[in-house]
Amino acid sequence: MMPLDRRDVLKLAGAAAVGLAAPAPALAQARPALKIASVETLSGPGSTVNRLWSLGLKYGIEKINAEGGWNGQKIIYAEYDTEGTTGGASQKTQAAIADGAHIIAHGGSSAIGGQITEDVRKWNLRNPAAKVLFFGLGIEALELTGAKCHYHFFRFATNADIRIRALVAGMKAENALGKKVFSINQNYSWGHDIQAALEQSAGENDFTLVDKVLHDVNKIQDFSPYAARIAASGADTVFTGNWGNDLSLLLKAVQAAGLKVRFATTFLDLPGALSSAGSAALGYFHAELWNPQAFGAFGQELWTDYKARMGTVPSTSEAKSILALLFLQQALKSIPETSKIDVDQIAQALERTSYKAPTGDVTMRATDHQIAWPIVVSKVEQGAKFATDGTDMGFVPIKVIPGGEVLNAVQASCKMQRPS
Amino acid sequence: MKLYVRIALCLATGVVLLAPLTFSDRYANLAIRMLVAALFASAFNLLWRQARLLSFGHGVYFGAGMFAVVHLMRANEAGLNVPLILVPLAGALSGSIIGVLCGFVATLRSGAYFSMITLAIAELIYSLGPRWQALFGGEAGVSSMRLPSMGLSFAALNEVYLIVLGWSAVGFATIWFFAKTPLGQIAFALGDNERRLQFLGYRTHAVKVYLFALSAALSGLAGGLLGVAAENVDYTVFGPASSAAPVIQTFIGGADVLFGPAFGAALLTGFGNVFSDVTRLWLLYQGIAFVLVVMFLPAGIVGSLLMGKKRPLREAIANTLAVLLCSASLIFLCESASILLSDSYSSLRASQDGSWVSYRLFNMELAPGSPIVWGLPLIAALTGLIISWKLKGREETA
Amino acid sequence: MSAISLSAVTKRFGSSEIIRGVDLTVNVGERHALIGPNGAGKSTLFNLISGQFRPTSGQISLNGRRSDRESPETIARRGVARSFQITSLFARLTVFDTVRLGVMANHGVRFCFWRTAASQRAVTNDVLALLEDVNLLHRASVLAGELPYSEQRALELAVTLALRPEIILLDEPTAGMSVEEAAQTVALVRRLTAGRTLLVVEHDMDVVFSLCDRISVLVHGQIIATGAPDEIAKDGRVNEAYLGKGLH
Amino acid sequence: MTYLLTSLVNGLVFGLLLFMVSAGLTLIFGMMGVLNFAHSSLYMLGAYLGYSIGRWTGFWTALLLAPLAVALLGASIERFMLRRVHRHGHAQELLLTFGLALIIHEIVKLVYGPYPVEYTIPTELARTAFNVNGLNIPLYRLFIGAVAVSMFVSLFLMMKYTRVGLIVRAALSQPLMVESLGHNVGFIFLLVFAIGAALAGLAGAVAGAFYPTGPNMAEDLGSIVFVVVVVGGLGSLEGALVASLAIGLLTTLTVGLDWTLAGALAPLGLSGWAASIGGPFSITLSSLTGSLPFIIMLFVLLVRPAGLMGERA
Repeated sequence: MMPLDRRDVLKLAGAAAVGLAAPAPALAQARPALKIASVETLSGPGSTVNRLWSLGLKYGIEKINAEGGWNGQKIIYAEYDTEGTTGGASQKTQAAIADGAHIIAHGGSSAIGGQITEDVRKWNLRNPAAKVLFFGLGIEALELTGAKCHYHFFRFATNADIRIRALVAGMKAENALGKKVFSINQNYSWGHDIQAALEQSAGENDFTLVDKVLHDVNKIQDFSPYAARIAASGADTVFTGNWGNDLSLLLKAVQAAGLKVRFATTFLDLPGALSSAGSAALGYFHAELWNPQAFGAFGQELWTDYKARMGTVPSTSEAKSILALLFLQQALKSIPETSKIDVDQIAQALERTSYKAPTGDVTMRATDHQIAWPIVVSKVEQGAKFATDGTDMGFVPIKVIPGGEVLNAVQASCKMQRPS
Repeated sequence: MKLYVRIALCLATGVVLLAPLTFSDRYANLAIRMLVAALFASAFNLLWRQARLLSFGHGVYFGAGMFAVVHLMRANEAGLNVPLILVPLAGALSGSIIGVLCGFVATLRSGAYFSMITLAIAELIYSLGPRWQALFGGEAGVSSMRLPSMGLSFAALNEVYLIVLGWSAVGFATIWFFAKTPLGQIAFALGDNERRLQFLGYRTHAVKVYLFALSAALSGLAGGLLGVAAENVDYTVFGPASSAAPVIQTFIGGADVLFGPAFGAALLTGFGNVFSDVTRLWLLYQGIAFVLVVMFLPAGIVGSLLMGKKRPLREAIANTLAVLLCSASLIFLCESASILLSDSYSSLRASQDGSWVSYRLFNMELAPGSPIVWGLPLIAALTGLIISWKLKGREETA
Repeated sequence: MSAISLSAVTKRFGSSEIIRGVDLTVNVGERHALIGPNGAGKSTLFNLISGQFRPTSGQISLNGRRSDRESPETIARRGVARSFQITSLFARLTVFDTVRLGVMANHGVRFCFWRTAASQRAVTNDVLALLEDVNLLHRASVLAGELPYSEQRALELAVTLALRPEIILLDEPTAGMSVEEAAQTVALVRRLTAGRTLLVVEHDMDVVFSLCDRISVLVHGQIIATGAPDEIAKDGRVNEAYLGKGLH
Repeated sequence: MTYLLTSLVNGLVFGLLLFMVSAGLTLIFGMMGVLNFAHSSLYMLGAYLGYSIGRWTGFWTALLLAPLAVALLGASIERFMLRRVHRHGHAQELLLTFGLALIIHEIVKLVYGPYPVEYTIPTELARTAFNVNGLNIPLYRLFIGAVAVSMFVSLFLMMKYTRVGLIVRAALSQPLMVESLGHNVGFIFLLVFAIGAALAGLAGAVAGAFYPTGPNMAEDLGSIVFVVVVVGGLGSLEGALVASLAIGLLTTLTVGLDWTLAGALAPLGLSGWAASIGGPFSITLSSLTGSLPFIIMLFVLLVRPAGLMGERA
């Protein structure tokens, strides 16, 4: 048998599946409603942090619907629980597609996001008549816009490169970067990404990386040995991509040891982080695409309106879900009303949308579908305008950097096949 | 059992097992997962049912099978032409290899030690998983795609279900047959009295390693089947959740009945799929169900159904009623608590000057201050308890 | 060549020395009894011979081969079978399956997983014969754990004999039996162990004297006398240390 | 040098904390043969109760009440649940505690939410004890160590001089003998389980204020505590102490060591080859800190199956 080219094979496979999988043709007179599915870990460990992505989507879609929705219909929203496993995610992705979702969104974990993006890619190859889009709301692993990039995946979040570029630029402007930098990260793809980005940045900027360490994820009870190691290195700034316990324990250990170092962080804004770190987080730096204080009236309004509707103040996760929806709303405006929703059309619209968002100019890079939002570099201070996480502390913006300035280079590993 | 009952049962089973061939991807997927979980739990239970070895680390062998299969599928994409139907065998193979290695160490000890060693091996692999990028693909895992094979496209999952069903049947048949072989008999005796067996001249460590390897191979086969269906795997498959699942499913189903674990696994997988969307407390209910079964139905659900004493219909109905009443009120209380203790409710209260505002549950508007809201479930639970207490008293006097 | 030979065997647990320099020889084909008061170390000595414990010092040979560093499995495969004092069978196995375990071991059917146990004709025939010998044929499909005590002892004996051992070690085969049951068991043992070497630990002196050719007396971890039953009955030290007055 | 010194102090304190949790576990196992999977959940409950009670009564009273509450819970688990399944064997008891661990985890999340709560150390202890070359050693760290040491001493005295201790010690070495002596074994079991639970609760109430008190703290500590009791020898208090300290020190000290297997092969001239293979060869020791206890455990089991100080295999 002649070896078939992989793509031919997939076309065959797809053609065979069309008959089975194509949904019943929509009635010509009724315009279909767009359906967005939030596939998130809603039970088990980590569910409450992850639920925030869904809450943000729910709120954002209600807002859009209040403004008329799209295609003359309200956007339909549905939630699916991954049960915290990639297997569950895969299953619920199937379910969401079967229920007629056009867009699947996930924010919580790069591992689960990696599963969904693969599932979506394969589904679209096999079912060209019923394609879906996948929005990455908070999944920052570089691989997703690198080796795993594909036409139907869009990343609305930052990534390790962007975060480090922004932190370095912001802290430089504040004259807080120092000359000796220590890198401590969790030993998995995210930590590796951060460390690599920092190594690259050290080459481009005026600081040296005096020591770097990778440690187990969520296993270390006591970070004081790392504090001792930081002290031994003589560093004046510590960069870390840590989150959760690994972050608050690290900060507390450094504070308890009485070390005089500055921290540059990426996940100090996750719920629970500031409250559990307490005063140990004061004066530290953070870079993210959202900070309500940085965006004046828009930030204020989102904060109060969200609290009024949902009962809690929005964390960064909810805000990022909402910002992604704002961008989608903008892109949808350029699509004429239609009797059949074509997600390729939406994808094209997303690529060409240039959105003057309340937070600044936003574009979606067509080559790898990495979004370019303005990034806010903030400093944790007491008495910030928006007290966060039930503490008296909050994030005071020190610099807003336009998205284009900190956008990473397209990864060579991304070979996106565009529909012809 | 009468012959026609048997025939009817076989036919019904056949219809149930073949029905997913007509399903859409979503339900075919669920059917595949139920079948895979059933095979995995049964494989796990080989160790317990025969040799009384309780493994808390079987996720390792399941995961080994899944990784092996996905890597083989990648090799297929690169030009290797292994027919898809044979691909799951790679899972069994890799499961058995890892199983022999780990099993050799773990079966040096029995009882609680054995459990802890299996747990430690699983923790070790789980912590090493994300480090070995080339093999485990880091956080995002390894991904592949099924290619058409033997005239079928295998694009839709109901076609994949055919493969899963076939190999699961082979797996179950192996488990059934193994119990009848001399080695199966020896392993069974080992669970009762290892010492005595040694004095009959049997090398019990070798028996345990064989048994462990078989259990690991079938776990690997189950993992491999899931690998074919999911086309993607990452190191979290080695996590504590995958090792805990067969334990819980097996004992809820009934560990000493041949198909008890399979029943428990299918049941919980199905329920989990449905209920995790309905309630966030699914894991709590599963935990409570597990503890209750361990305490009150040590033979598991299937075991109790098969071996339990025949009760008069009236008592059976009363018993069911008692269980239903108690669980309904438990669910009501838990769901209410989850709402009333949530952040969103407390901020809602704060916005209403701290008053206990009403909440919505099961399409009802409920006032937290109302005595009916708490009194009714309480009465229901009490009634249930009294009924079961009376039943128990009657049983003891009988 | 003697069947069982112990020279200067000691066994210590922590600081307490249970067996203190035992020399013992059991000849091939002999029926030998080991008696002694409670706590004398009889069971320990038994466990040393059958390989459950390793001696602290000294040598043990079985059929002329040194065995004190071997595992129980190896010793069992050399044709030495033992029974247990506390009945310890396989609670989830039927009487038939229990005996079959012993017969399979004897036939060398061990790690066979490609055919069912039931399909081995020769094994099945041996099992049935053995069950007939110990009068348990009618109980073949009963779970071992559900048998009354005396039948469990008979089953224990059947399993031990299933190995067709050259040397048989019996640990209190009639413990807890009525006088008639004990007499039946003695007859059974006598019949089934004909031509083999037997070492038996026993309390019941009637059993010992009616069954055995020679007796060794173990007191405080030492053998104080060995001899024919009537010699032992007459031995003053034995009477003083153990048998007491009024025997015979 | 500074690194070594501070790491020694930190390692000792972490080891002592491990001991506080594992002491109860090993005692319960030695006495009752029950491997309590829910033991670290009791540690977590101690922390949460310390936090909740402390909000009403202040830190010190909570430090007393929280362990009592956990002891009460432990006693009820023994009396109403474990005793019920006792006749079905140890495996069934193990499964029961396994299920309880799942339930406690879910209930804690239901009541307290999924994030760590703000359980902080009292101001009178929030000071620095001393300073080693510019690195502070917090007073509270020493406090944890002091509680653990006094706990070990009182446990030791109790075992040595009280009647209950005598019976427990006898039961540890000769389980059948004590039963036949006709002591009220049921009550002793209840007591041991309650004491074990109280120890875990105390450890949680003390450590929770320093380490984060969150729903994952049971899982985080649970498997390490298993390692401790296995390495120390199930049932041996002294073994648990030695193993706790060893694992505490080892995990603390290895953090600074970037050794790799490839590096270790350098004297053989194979490091290049090993590094090119990557995978296990290029993993640094410091990144293995979390896995190290399990490697040690496997090693100990292979070399000395009964554990460092265990007698009963």
